[in-house]
Order: sequence, then C-alpha cells, then structure tokens
Amino acid sequence: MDKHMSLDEVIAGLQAKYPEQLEVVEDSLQPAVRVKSDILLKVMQELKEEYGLDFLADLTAVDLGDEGFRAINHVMSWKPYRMLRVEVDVPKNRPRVPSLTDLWAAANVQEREAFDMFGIIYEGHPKLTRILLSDNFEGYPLRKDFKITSRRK
Amino acid sequence: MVSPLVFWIVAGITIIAALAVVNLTNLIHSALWLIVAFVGVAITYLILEAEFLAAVQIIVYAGAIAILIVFGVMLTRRGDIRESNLFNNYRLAGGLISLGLMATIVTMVVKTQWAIDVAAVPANSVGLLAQNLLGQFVIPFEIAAMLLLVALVGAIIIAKEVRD
Amino acid sequence: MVTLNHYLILAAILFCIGFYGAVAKKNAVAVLMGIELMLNSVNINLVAFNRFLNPGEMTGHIFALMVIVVAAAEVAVGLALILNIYRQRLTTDVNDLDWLKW
Amino acid sequence: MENLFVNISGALRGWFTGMGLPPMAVEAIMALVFLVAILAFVLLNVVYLVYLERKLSAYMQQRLGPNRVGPRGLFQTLLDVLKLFGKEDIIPNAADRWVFRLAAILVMVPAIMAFAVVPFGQGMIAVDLNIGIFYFVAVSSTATIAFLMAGWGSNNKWALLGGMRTVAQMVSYELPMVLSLLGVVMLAGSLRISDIMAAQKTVWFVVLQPVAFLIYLVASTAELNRQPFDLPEGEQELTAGPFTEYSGMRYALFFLAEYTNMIAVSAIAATLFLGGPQGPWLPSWLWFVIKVYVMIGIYMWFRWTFPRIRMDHLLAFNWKFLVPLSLANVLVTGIGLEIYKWFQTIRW
Amino acid sequence: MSLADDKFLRTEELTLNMGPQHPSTHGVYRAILTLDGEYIKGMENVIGYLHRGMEKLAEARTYPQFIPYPDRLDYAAGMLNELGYVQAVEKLMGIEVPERAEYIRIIMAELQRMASHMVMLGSYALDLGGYTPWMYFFRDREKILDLFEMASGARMTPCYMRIGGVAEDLPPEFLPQLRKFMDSMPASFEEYDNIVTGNEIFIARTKGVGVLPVEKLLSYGVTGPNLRAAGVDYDLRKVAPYGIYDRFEFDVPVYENGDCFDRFVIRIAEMKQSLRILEQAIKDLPEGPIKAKVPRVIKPPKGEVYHQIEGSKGVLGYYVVSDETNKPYRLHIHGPSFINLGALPDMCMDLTLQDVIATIASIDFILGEVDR
Repeated sequence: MDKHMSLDEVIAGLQAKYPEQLEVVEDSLQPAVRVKSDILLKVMQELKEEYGLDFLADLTAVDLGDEGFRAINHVMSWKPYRMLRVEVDVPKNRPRVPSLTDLWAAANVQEREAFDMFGIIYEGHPKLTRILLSDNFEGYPLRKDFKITSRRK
Repeated sequence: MVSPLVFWIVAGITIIAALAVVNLTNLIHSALWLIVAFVGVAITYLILEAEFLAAVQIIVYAGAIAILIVFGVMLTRRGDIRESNLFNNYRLAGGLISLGLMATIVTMVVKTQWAIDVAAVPANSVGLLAQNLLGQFVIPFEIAAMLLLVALVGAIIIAKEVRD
Repeated sequence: MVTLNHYLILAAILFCIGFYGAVAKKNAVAVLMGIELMLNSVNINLVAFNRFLNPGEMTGHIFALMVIVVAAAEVAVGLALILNIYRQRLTTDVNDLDWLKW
Repeated sequence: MENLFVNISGALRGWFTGMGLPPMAVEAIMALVFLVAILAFVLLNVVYLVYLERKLSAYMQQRLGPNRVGPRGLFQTLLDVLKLFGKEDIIPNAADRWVFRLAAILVMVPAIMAFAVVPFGQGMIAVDLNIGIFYFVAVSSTATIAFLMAGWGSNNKWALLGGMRTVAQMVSYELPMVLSLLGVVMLAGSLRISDIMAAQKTVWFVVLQPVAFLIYLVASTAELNRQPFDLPEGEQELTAGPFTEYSGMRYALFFLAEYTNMIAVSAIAATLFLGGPQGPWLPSWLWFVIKVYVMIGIYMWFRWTFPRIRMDHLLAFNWKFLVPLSLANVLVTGIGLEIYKWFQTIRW
Repeated sequence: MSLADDKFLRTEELTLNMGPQHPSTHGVYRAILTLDGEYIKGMENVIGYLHRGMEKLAEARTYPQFIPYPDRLDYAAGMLNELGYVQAVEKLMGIEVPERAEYIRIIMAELQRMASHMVMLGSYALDLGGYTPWMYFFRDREKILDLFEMASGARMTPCYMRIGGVAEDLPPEFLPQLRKFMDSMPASFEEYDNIVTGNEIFIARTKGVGVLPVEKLLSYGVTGPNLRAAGVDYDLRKVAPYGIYDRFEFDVPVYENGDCFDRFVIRIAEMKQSLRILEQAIKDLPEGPIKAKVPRVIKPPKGEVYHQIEGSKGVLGYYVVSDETNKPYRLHIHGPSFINLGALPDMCMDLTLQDVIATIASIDFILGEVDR
C-alpha cells in the first residue's frame, strides 16, 4: 500500500474496512475519525504499518461531562506531513481503553498522564501508576466533576 | 639516639592498635586501626634509624590499607557492617596458642646473649642500601621484581570477571 | 635505655596478636590483616637485628624490603582470591570456604 | 634580605640556648617554631589562594569576582571562613561518628607534614632528610585514607562512591608521579632535597626532564583531585563526593587541605624541576614563592579550562599512557646518564 | 543452592536515588538508579515534583488570561511556548495575523530558540565539569534576554504574544541592538568551538554516549534536535511551515550518530541557522499594524484543534477544545521535554554514572515543561 497517500484516501480506506465501528468526524478543523474501542488497536496498527502514519504525535483525553470521556490520539507522518486524530469514546462508568504502548513507546508516559488526570485505564499498559501527582492523591483532577478542596481552613 | 620515652609510647600505641585490629567487630575500624599499627611500626623503624624503610612502610601499607578498606566495604555491604568482623570457633584455642607462643619467644629472647655491635649507622644509609640492592643482592632484587609482576598478573587474572 | 630485647619482645607481641587474628577471625579480609601484622613484626625483628648486631651493613634492611615485597604480592593475590570467592559464594567467612571444587 | 629568615631562626636558637636549655629541648622548641612558621605561611597563603582562584576564574569567565568585602574584595575569604565558623556542625545520625570526625582532621595531617622537606629558601628547610623526596611521596600517599574515611564515615551512598573513586584515582596516579620524580633523582643522584637543589645550579631539571615534568604536572593534578581529575568530588555527579555530609568548619578543613596540598605539590615541583629557591637579584625565598605561584597558576588554569574526565578514561589514561611513558622516561634518563658519563671519560 | 546451577557472576547492585535534590537533575527530578559498580543496570524516572496543574488552571482562565502560563512551562523558552498557544487559538478562530506581527514573532521565536539552546549548551558544559564555557554561553544569552526586556519588559517570562499579534511594537533601539548582537555571534561561535567542542576530554566524554537507534527514538516520540542529531531530517519549520516560516531560507542541520556530542553540536549549528533566519527577517520586516482585529471577548467557535510548532527542545503541541465560551473547555499541552524524558532510561542503560549525567543534560529537558 502506498505509504504516502493523502489523508482523505487513508480515511476512505479505513472507512471501507470498518464501516460499522468507524465514523468520520464531520465539521472538524482537522481530519478526524472516531472508532470503537475494540478496533482501536487494529486501526492504529494499520495506520502505523500500512498507511505510514507512524509517529504518535500526542495522546490525551477529554472529559465530555455526562457522556463519558474521549481518548484522543494524534498520529502523524512527517514526509509528507499528515496528521490524523483518532478518537475513542469511553464510558464514564467503565473507563477502559486498549493501551498503545506496544505500538509506540511514547504512549507509555502519556497514557500514565491521562490515567493520572482522568482515571482512564489503559489495558495492557506495563505500569499504569500516577506519574505527575503524588501516589496518595485522591481523585482525578481533570475530570469536570473534580472539586478543588480549599487549602485554607 | 632517641629518648627511650618515644619508644615506650610508640610501642604502647602499636600494641593497642594491633589489639584493636583483632578485637573490634567492625571491619572498617579494624582496618583503620591497622593503619595506626603500621604507622607505629614505621616510627619504630625511624627510631632504629631506618628512614628509608619507614617511608617504604608508609607508602606500601597506607596504599594497601585503603584498598583493604574498599574491599571491606564492598564485601560486607550485604550484612551489618558493625558485625562484619566476628570471631570463629577457634577464638579460645587461637588465643591460648598465641599466648603460649609469646611466652616461649619472650623467654627465648631474654635468655639469649646477643653479640651487640655499638657502631653507628653509616651516614649515607640510603646510598648504601641502593648499592647493596643493585650489587650484592641484585638477584633477590630481580626475583622480587618478577614476583611482583607475577603477582600483579595473577591478581588480575583471578579477579577478572568470569564469563561463560 | 632501649635494648635489642625490647624490640624483639615488641615484635613477639605483635606477632602473637597477628597470629591470634589470623586464626580466630571469620572474615577473610581480617585474616589477611592478621597476616600483615605478623609480617610487620618480622620486619621489626630484621631491622632491630640489623641496627644492634651489624649496623655497618644493610642486610637486615634488604631482608625487610624483600618481606614487604612478598607481603604486597601476597595481599594482591589474596584480595583477588577473596573477591573471586565472594562473587561465587557471596561470603567472606573463612568457615564457609569448605568446598573442594570450584 | 637574602638571609632574613635564616638569621631570625639563628637568633631564636641562640636565644633559647642562652637561656640554658638542654640541646634536646632547644631542638624541640625550634621544631615547634618551624611548625608554627609553616602553618602561618600555609594558612595565610590558602586564604589568598581561594581569593586568587576566584579572581582568576572570574577573569577567565569575563566576570568580576568577589569585589564587595574590603578593597577589591580582599577580605572576602576571611569573611567566608568566619561564616563557616558560625555554621552548625552537622553529624548525620547514621554516620560512623569517630571516623567521620577524624577524617576532617586527618586530611590536614599529610598536607602539613609534607612541608617539613620543602625548601622555602636557601638554608630554609625544616628537616633536610636524607630520604627527602621519598618522605614527601610517602606522606602524601596517606592522604587517600582521610578521603576514604570521610566517604565511608558519612554513611551516604554518594560519599561512598566518591571515596571509592578517590582510592582508585589517587592510588593509581601515585605511580606515574613517583616514577616521574625518579628521573630527577637519577640526575641528582640523591634523594636529599638540598642535593637536588644543588644539582640544578646551572640547568633546571625542567630542561633536562621535560617529560617527567609534564607527567608530574598531570599526575599531581590528579593527586590534588582538581579539574580535570576532580572525580572524587565531582559536584555534578556526586554532589560533593566524600564531603557531601560535611558542614561548617569540617567542610572548611577539606578545602584547606586541598589548597595546602596544592601549595605543597607546587613547592615540590618548583624544587625539583624549577631550580628551587635559586635565582638572580631577588632573595631566594622570594624566588621560591614566585615559582610556587607560577605552578599554582598552572593548576588553576587547568581547573577553569577543562571539563571533567570520565572514570574509565581516567584509569585507562593512567595505566595505558602515563605509567608506560614514565617508565620509558626512566629508561631514557638512565641511558642518557650513561652516555653522558661515557662522553666525560673520553674527553679527559 | 548448588553451585552448578548458578554459574554466572554474582555482583551486588546498589540502588541510588539521584534527586530530587541533585545538582545535575536540572530541577526537581528524581532518577532511581540501579548501579553495578558505576554501571547503570536500571533506571526509573520519577517526575511530578513541579506539577502545577496548568491544564486544569487553563479551564478556569479566559483565552488571553492564559497567555502568561506557557511562559512558565519551559521557562527557558517562553516566547516559543506562547507562540504555540496563540497560534493554536488563532487557528481555532481563523484569525489572520498582520505581516509585521508575523515577522516580529519570527524574530522573537528564533532569538528564544538561541537563548534556549545557550542554556542547554552552557549547562551541558557545566554538567561535564567545565565551569568556564557555561559563563561564555550565558554571557551571550544575556544579550538576548536584554533584547527581550527591551521589547516586552521581561527577560524570562515575556508574555509578549497576543492572540492576533504581539503586545507592543518593537522599540526603536531594538533593531540596532539586535544587529550588534548578531554581529557579535560569529566570534562567539569560534570561542565555543575552542573551549568546548574542540576539547579532547569533552569529545571523549560525549562521543558514542547515550545513543538510541533511530527506530527507538521515533517510537519514543523524541523530536527536535535530539532526533535530528540521530540523522532524521524532521523539522516542522520545513516539513509543515507554520506562521511565515515558508518564506525563509535556512537549512535543517542533521547529524548522524545521535550521541551526546552530536546533540551538543547540532544546537550550535541550529543557532547559526537561526541567525540566518533573523538576518532575513530583519531585512524584510515590513511596517504596519502589529495586531489583527480581534473581538474584545475571545470566544472561539465550537471545535478543537491540535497545533504543533517546532520548539527549542522538540515539537510543542497544544490541543485546544472550545465550547463557545470565553474559557477553553480543555487545553492539553504536549511538552517535548516530557516525551524526550521518557526515552532517557533506555538511553542510559549500561552507561556509567558519569555518562548518565552527560545524557540527562544532553536531551535538554526543563522540568517546568515535564511536570506542567
């Protein structure tokens, strides 16, 4: 497969392969797809190995409030410069996503950070512990329902 | 001639240090007391007007002691360093034997009549030593050099990491 | 007045202390220390004999030098052996060194 | 001017003898006087060496350096010493107390003892031993133990690592240093300092033994634990090596010892290679001080120029380069001496 | 246990806590080292001592109010961090920045890149025990900071960029001063070469130290000079020009070995390229407004954007999610130091303790950006 095809072709190819579990995010400033969490690993692996989007640019998450979380992954290739956002919706009561650490070592620290901040559990991560906050910190600060307890009494 | 007082002080310190070396249970402290004992011996050499030997004593043993301490630290980190230098089962027997040995030597020494020579030590003792070493005793000197070399090589080979 | 006997007795005491240490200690490094003490006492003897019996020649000194050389060689090899044994057995206790093959 | 200090000591000696003291007591008192004089010289110099070091580094780094306390910051070090006096003397709970305390004191002993054989001027050697230079070597070799004691006694892993490094470094660099001195001893035919000085009446040994001088320079820098060989201390790696846990005056003692050692090593270099206290026009002791300061300047220049060398490179450099080179130097010196003798025989 | 089944060498390992208080960890960073003698057998990063919850803070600040915060991320490269943030917001809102502001931004960004590199180069030399080079680098950095002070009033945390432009126009004495600085640099480069890169000890300590294969570097997501030193020609300024970088002529220095030495010299080479860009920017600097017309209350349309720029330490990314209020719904900062630090334990494996110091300094991380 051509590793330099344009993003539209990449998205089209992916959509053809996973018509059910993958949707293209409309009215987005940057190209984005939303996938179900069970095919995330497969999609990412294909993006990395077949479509040449082999650089994990960023990995984070967003709290959507009542709808749950959204795990955000940006993959890119340098030459030609392409960047694709892969989103995964995560239910609030069972925040689990497959870990990308087997594909990119870069995912290791970033998944730990997302776990630290949102409490999203990345399944298959070798050492999913708090990274920035102290080990005995309670709660996940970047969740919208996190209340900052006042330090002053 | 140096005052006898110096000898008594030095001898006392040396013996105390030697006892400390043997009796302390901390290997590092033993090694440090060993330095004191060696320096005491070096001063004894000085009293005996053997300056060169005194310097050799310090230079050889001080360096060796540092290495000994390093080994002590390296080899005992696993356990408690305060208990690193214990006695084995032969403590009593060893003590008795050495006491007996000492008694024997002391009686022998006291009983022997020495042919004391009261001549003074030659002024250029270092030069004389050098001439002797490289003249009359050149073969032992060379053998000692060889021995050192062999010991060096041997030590390196023994201590070298065993890889399979 | 300090005579030859004083030095000889000092050396004898040192020798016996060293012997005691070499025999009665568990740690191999300590055993080496005891041996060093013994060698030193021998050197005191040699130098004292040289000074009191034949001060005009340096024979005693040369013997003492040889002893120091041998002692240095002995320490080097001894420590290397201890190190290697420690690597194999994680102990420096001489009582544990009772196996006959490597 | 030339015999200023010799005359003072002679007058003192005469005065003590005149008091009716036995000769041995006079000797003892004179030894004490020499010790005090040496201590005074050393301490005074150390205070201003620290200042010099800071100023020199400032000039090399395009800064000003200390300039607040006193004219041009001259009293800066004095004030620093005062500050160190006022600091709390902390001994870690888990430290081996006596070893920890003793190390700071013992580190000064070899540094001061080495001065016994330093010729501060014509006829100004405290003790002109017949093993002079060998005495210096022997005494300075014991400095290792104090560092090791400090490193071990602190019960701190960084300190221990620093102590171990000290042993590896100082024991191995001892070798080329002694071997380089051997070249000089061979030329002079004596270990006695005054003989070595006398042998340099016409030609300094730095001319006859340039390789030995360079080896000595490198090896002594390593013995002093100064850049580029300051691995035992290595601020960026081991925080402060063996001195990590020290504070206040004990820490200052280590500093003092470092600078004292630097003066001693420079003094020996000046004596053995730069003709000692000999030179035209000026009094001999002034010449000596000038030469010592030239050597100290070189050490400081090294420090502010080089980055730190790596441990394995350090040892490899010693065993694979310096030691063989110094052995070769001894060999060449021996052959040269024989040829020189042979020339002299055929000339007659 | 019999001896037969345990034939290999047994040595003791020493666990050493390097940091959080250690002279060479560049702030409060801790590495748990497992040492075999002086060799590293295991290393674990412990970070978070400087965590200030910046991403959470952003959710309680309006868009312009957040501008000072990126300054405190990588405090050695404040201008670049701000640039990334304001460009991300501009991208979200679709704001066109006036020409003059674009050029001023380029000038500031490249000056900041040089200043940041100087911090790294100087402290690198210092970490290897060379005190004097450090002063040389900081002497030159001082000139840049003076320029920043002239333009923005602050030296390290300028808060100079604005959404839609820059805060103030350049003062009249800025350009002559900049000229003077640029003229002084060639001599400085020669000095750097003499005192650091030409030094035998420096070369011996850095050549071949801290190397990771390129695939691993890419897998770890390492970017910036650290990646280019290993022979990968990835520079966002060339690959995906943001702002007006496509108008300038410059090269991307690429080295081959990816060891500490290359990571050091590539930064000097990049400084030379920055000078080239500055040269062109000064020449073409147009007159005109310095700020686009932006609404008084900034409320970006609903949407999200991930914007990357080439920071001084690697690719700096901002992921901004807007919900049409005046505060970002979510702001994620992708700090290159954080990512590069992830690759450190692998780089340090089997090196000596001293090499670890050299490697830590060579990947040039700033804890403010790591912990956020």
